[in-house]
Amino acid sequence: MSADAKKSKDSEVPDVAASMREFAKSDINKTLTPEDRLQFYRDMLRIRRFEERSIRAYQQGHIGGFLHLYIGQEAVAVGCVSLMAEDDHIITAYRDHGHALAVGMTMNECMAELFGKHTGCSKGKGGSMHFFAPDKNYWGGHGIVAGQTPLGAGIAFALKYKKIKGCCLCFLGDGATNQGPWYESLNLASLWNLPVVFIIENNGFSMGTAMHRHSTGTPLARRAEGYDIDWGTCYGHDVYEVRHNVGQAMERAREKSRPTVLEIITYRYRGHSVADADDTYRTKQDIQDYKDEKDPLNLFKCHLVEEGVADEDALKQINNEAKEEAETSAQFAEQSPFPPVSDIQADVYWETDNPDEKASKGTLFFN
Amino acid sequence: MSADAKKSKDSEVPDVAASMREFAKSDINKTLTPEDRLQFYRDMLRIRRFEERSIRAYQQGHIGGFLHLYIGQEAVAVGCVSLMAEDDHIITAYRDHGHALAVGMTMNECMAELFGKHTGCSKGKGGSMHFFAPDKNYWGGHGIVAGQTPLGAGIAFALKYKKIKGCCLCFLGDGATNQGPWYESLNLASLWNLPVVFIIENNGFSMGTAMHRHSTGTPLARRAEGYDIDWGTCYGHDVYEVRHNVGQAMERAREKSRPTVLEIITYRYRGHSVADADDTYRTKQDIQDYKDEKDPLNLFKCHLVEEGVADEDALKQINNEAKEEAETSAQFAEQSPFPPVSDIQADVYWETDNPDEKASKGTLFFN
Amino acid sequence: MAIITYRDAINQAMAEEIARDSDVFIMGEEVAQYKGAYKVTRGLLEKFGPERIIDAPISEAGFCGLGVGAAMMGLRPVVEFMFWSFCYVAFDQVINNAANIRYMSGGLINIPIVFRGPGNGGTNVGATHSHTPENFVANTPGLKVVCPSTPYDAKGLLKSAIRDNDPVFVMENTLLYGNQGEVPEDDYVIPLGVAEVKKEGSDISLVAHGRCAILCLEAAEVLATEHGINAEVVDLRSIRPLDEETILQSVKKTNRAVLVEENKPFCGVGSQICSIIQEKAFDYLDAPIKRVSSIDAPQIYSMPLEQEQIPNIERIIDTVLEIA
Amino acid sequence: MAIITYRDAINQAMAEEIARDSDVFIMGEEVAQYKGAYKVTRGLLEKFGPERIIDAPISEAGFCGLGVGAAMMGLRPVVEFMFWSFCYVAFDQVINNAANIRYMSGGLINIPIVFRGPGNGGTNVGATHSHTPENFVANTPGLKVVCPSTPYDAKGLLKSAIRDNDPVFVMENTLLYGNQGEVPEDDYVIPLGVAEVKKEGSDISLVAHGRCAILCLEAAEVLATEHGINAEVVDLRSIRPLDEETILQSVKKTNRAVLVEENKPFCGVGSQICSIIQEKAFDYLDAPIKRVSSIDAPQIYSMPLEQEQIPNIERIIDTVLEIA
Ligand SMILES: Cc1ncc(C[n+]2csc(CCOP(=O)(O)OP(=O)(O)O)c2C)c(N)n1
Ligand SMILES: Cc1ncc(C[n+]2csc(CCOP(=O)(O)OP(=O)(O)O)c2C)c(N)n1
Ligand SMILES: [Mg+2]
Ligand SMILES: [Mg+2]
Repeated sequence: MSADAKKSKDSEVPDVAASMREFAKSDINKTLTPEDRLQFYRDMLRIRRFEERSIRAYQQGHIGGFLHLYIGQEAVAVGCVSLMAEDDHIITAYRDHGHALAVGMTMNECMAELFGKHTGCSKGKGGSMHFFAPDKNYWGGHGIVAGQTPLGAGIAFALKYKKIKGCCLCFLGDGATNQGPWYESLNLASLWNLPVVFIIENNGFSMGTAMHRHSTGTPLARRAEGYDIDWGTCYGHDVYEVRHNVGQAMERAREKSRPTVLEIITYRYRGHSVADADDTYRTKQDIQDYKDEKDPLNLFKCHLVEEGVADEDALKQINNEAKEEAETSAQFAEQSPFPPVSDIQADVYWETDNPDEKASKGTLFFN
Repeated sequence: MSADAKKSKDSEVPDVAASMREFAKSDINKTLTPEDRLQFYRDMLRIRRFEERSIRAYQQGHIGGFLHLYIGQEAVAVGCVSLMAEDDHIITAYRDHGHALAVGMTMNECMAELFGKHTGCSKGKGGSMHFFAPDKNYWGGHGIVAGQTPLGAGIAFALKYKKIKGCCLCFLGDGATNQGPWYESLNLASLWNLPVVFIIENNGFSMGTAMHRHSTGTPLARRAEGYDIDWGTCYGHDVYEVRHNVGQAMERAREKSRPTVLEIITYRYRGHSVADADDTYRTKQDIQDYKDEKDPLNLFKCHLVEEGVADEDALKQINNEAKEEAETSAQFAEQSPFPPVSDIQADVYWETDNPDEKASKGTLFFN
Repeated sequence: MAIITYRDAINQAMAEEIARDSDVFIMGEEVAQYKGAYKVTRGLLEKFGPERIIDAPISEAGFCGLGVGAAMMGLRPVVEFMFWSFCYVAFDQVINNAANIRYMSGGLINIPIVFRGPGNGGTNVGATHSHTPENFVANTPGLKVVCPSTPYDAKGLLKSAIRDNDPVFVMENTLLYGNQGEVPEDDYVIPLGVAEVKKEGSDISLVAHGRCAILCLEAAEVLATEHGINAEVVDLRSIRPLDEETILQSVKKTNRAVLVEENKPFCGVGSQICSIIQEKAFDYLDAPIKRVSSIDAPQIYSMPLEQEQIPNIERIIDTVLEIA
Repeated sequence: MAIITYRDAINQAMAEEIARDSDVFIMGEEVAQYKGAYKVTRGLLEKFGPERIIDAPISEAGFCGLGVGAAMMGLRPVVEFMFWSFCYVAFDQVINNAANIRYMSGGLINIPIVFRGPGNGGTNVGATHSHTPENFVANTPGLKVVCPSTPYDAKGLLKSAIRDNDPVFVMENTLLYGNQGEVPEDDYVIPLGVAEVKKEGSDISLVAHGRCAILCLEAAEVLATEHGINAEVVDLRSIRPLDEETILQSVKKTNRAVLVEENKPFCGVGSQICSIIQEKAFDYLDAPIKRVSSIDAPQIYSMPLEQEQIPNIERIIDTVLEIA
């Protein structure tokens, strides 16, 4: 490798630990307490251990359908959600377990949902792709690629309509940036000055298609420019860096009621869904390289030790707790009952679920 | 008005006649023969006289539904179509009479189509919004806003697939730029290197909505940048200027198989459809101002006289011919028969129209 | 009672509901400054201002989805399609997101949204502009759909739709906008799912919705005077929920039914009504149930032919005569 | 004859047609390098190269419309939906453009395109991923739709679809991909619009398409052995064109019919078949026509419940017993 090429490679991949130390000092991060930082670590670990446990459950046949894992991307959801205040809202696509746990959904209700149990967050009706917790301002979990992006604009619209000074974080993948409804949402968000932050979690692939094979123009976030929307890119392995960048966008949304498109470079370790092989589009070594260099959990762990926030033992303890919590959730899910068959037609209409206030007459179901 | 403001206004609206003289000298225009130039004038006039006649027919109740008039925009279609060679193709939206006449469809078949007659270009089945002439590489005439843009990419795809060195001109309006399918088409066109030229005919309004009320980010063509697509803007009152800019884009398409987005600033004189009042979004004076300054026919007529290509009398003669042709077409249309009722179910399937080669069995129609 | 147009009845329903509930707002193309492509929203911008009456760009997927998102947050959007034909560019948002989110959240989220606009042919706007998707919508559990035929019904049903906590699709008809009828000035609602026998009869049941109900009334006149046939006309008004009871009662009385709709025939609403009648009133049927729908082809442009393609009085009468 | 899977039968059909006609190409998400989300296009990229087997971004409206445009120019695209559930983001292109352009051009333009992919539930993918839109498509004049149930039918129908000069929608089923059956190695086609009596019987007609035809065969076994009922199973194979003749012949023989489909009931394909049977074989019916469809709610995720929601053998049998 020539010196020049080497140099440019180095400048692309800066020393991650040093960069993390820098971002730790930025305005939004420097006031964090040790407990705050430990909480980030705990939140990221909980996502990873939960999903690892879910893989086992899938292999055991307790979970069906798709299981899109977030492993590798944890710092993104945790960093973003850590910035949410009471009036901020969040919505994402089908790779939604990380965001769900980050907003405070319990492992029990999430695992039970994956098992299709009545105790699940959606009573077993939504499944892996469709988690919801409106009480935590978490609006899903959406299975149609980019279908959530107009919804995200709508949540921001509602905040503005109600004169509430909050914002909406709306996540989408790199592959999702090729869907028209997102562009329509961008124009609406800019035209109507909506407080929405579109976060592209660019993990490099749309299923088995590498970014350069599905999209033209990099960075993807640059497409926002044509709508006069502020945009930026950052890395997603460092929870501090995520907070630094997303924090500014959220500020812009809340204070100026202007949208932002932020592209966060990240990586997923598993197949697109758990059962998918990834041998057609990358090598095991590719994945290992990322893990070695940029694993968000590992990097943050080293950082915490280095900073003296906690010692290895304390961190191991957090790890053990997360594992245990995941294991317990699997037991909870397994022991929970399936919904009764009569439940198939519940929750379709508000009206049939609230018979006392029902205003319509006639047949709503046709079996 | 301050001197400064005056100056900037002047620089925005340069001396149109001088500009026209300049563009007349550009590579693509300087070799034009006098007869070529007269033909442009004739083609523009034919569009205007045809549509003026159609308004009368509409008022007389011979034409129903919508009638979206192209009057004011004639230099765009005529300039573009004048550049088309044998392997070039064209597709547009519902404001499609201008393009139709420019490619060489007869006034008779067009007027008869507006009248819903059997002698119409689509046998009375398509109507004003849905003109087609595949033998002239004219692929419509499409009613759903921006719905033609993926089709345009597909025509370009077919050329490339068949290794034909042509291109596709795909027109859309300023309002249409807010439809998602167009963005999907842009990414596909860039990713697959398709020889397509997207021409935004920006007439300032999407129905009754002025551009700044429907779109963010100017110029609209700049949205192409996010896809690494070459783009540009130009004025549409000068057939030379149109040719100059579109010619370059067509060259790029044919030679490099790369797309372009070109925004052409133009103006429509009539309501969105013929029956629409435009008093909610502009004044009569606005329209008159444009006519006075930039009417494409008037400007070109003065230019031809100035250049000595023809004298007033010769041009009046062309005008009279166009008027007569339009009048004749109205008579033709009026005297033509409506399609027979049995025709309602013809042309639905290739198969039922070609019974000898029919391969399927069973019922295809359910009345 | 005042006599007003169908157009004004819809306008009144919206004005009253916007005034009543600060969460109700109108969004769509040309609804504010331009007063609506068919002037249905005339005067609303002046009365309620641009925060409640909102002009949208041509981005149906975008603003329909935006409406669903706003509804999740508790607002009550009334989204206008300039034509129902334009719902297909937004189809995922309107039939997938609006229909499924409540269910997939286990009932935690409600979607109190109304989508409304005209869906009909008969005005020579061709195949791309003449869709009548009430069957597609009603196929989709989670959604409700109504098709008013008179000014009175239009106002009463739209007000119910706006107050409903589920997504309701209101399908109007440009050919009805100018029709006049009695409409109370005071507040009233018509519950969804209640059909109306618009004319009593004993010999045959004509079951229809939207403008076809009006056609059936006219056909019934002719049947009575020229053929001595006393037809009953059941105006469904609401497709989902559906008033099966009224349909079945009528057929049990007349023992014959013709189902009339403007949609294309294959899997039209008439097919479902037919399926219900023959299942639940099998023994009462003295003749096969017949259907009248648009002639099965994309919508033709040519004016006199489109009049033949969509249901008309002659075709209704001819069909009745086949079985009565 | 070789015994191969439904998946491989589809693969063979495409490979043969691509080889036969240079205008045929495959386009869709993950169809090339990844070999298809369900590996249906396995090996085609290697055999035919990236100009014929084309990976598309997640832009269904874009690439479906692009396919229609290419078809106007005479190419014969075979466009894959990873799931039919994703057709709604492209719905305007697939049901409006593909269906209407021939008509609106007065027959000057043909659209020889195939849209194919799986459309079914039963795999716990929830409400957004379990749509079965054959009724929406078949409602639309200008379109054709087939739903093969066996490997033999899948290959023969897909080959016909690709050679057809009109837009054909081929709806497959992920639960059938692994099913095995005899499939000739040589070139054969099954004409669209020919139903198959997959089992002869005398007591009742079970009419179904796609995987439900297989369920009906299994139910017929049980009916024969446990209830002494000799059911005939009519596999429609093609929805539009529709083999009315075979349906009517069967019902005229058995005098009873149960119509089985996976769609939600309101305006499902069964409603249209019911309408046809009762109109054209009224006097032959000894009992009301019954229908079995998915339980009317958005698709549930929970595994055992989804099995209850979609049609199953028990529900088919119970329904037969109600009228036989
Ligand atoms: C409209 C639509 N088309 C296709 C799919 C199938 N699909 C699900 S996820 C996916 C890839 C999305 O990639 P990306 O947006 O990068 O998100 P990631 O999976 O990487 O998180 C595809 C093709 C879908 N769910 N919706
Ligand atoms: C999807 C869709 N939405 C709405 C319409 C109704 N409509 C027809 S033309 C038009 C305005 C289009 O404006 P623009 O693209 O600027 O073209 P122009 O009419 O100025 O030529 C609208 C809203 C439509 N035909 N299709
Ligand atoms: Mg990705
Ligand atoms: Mg315009």
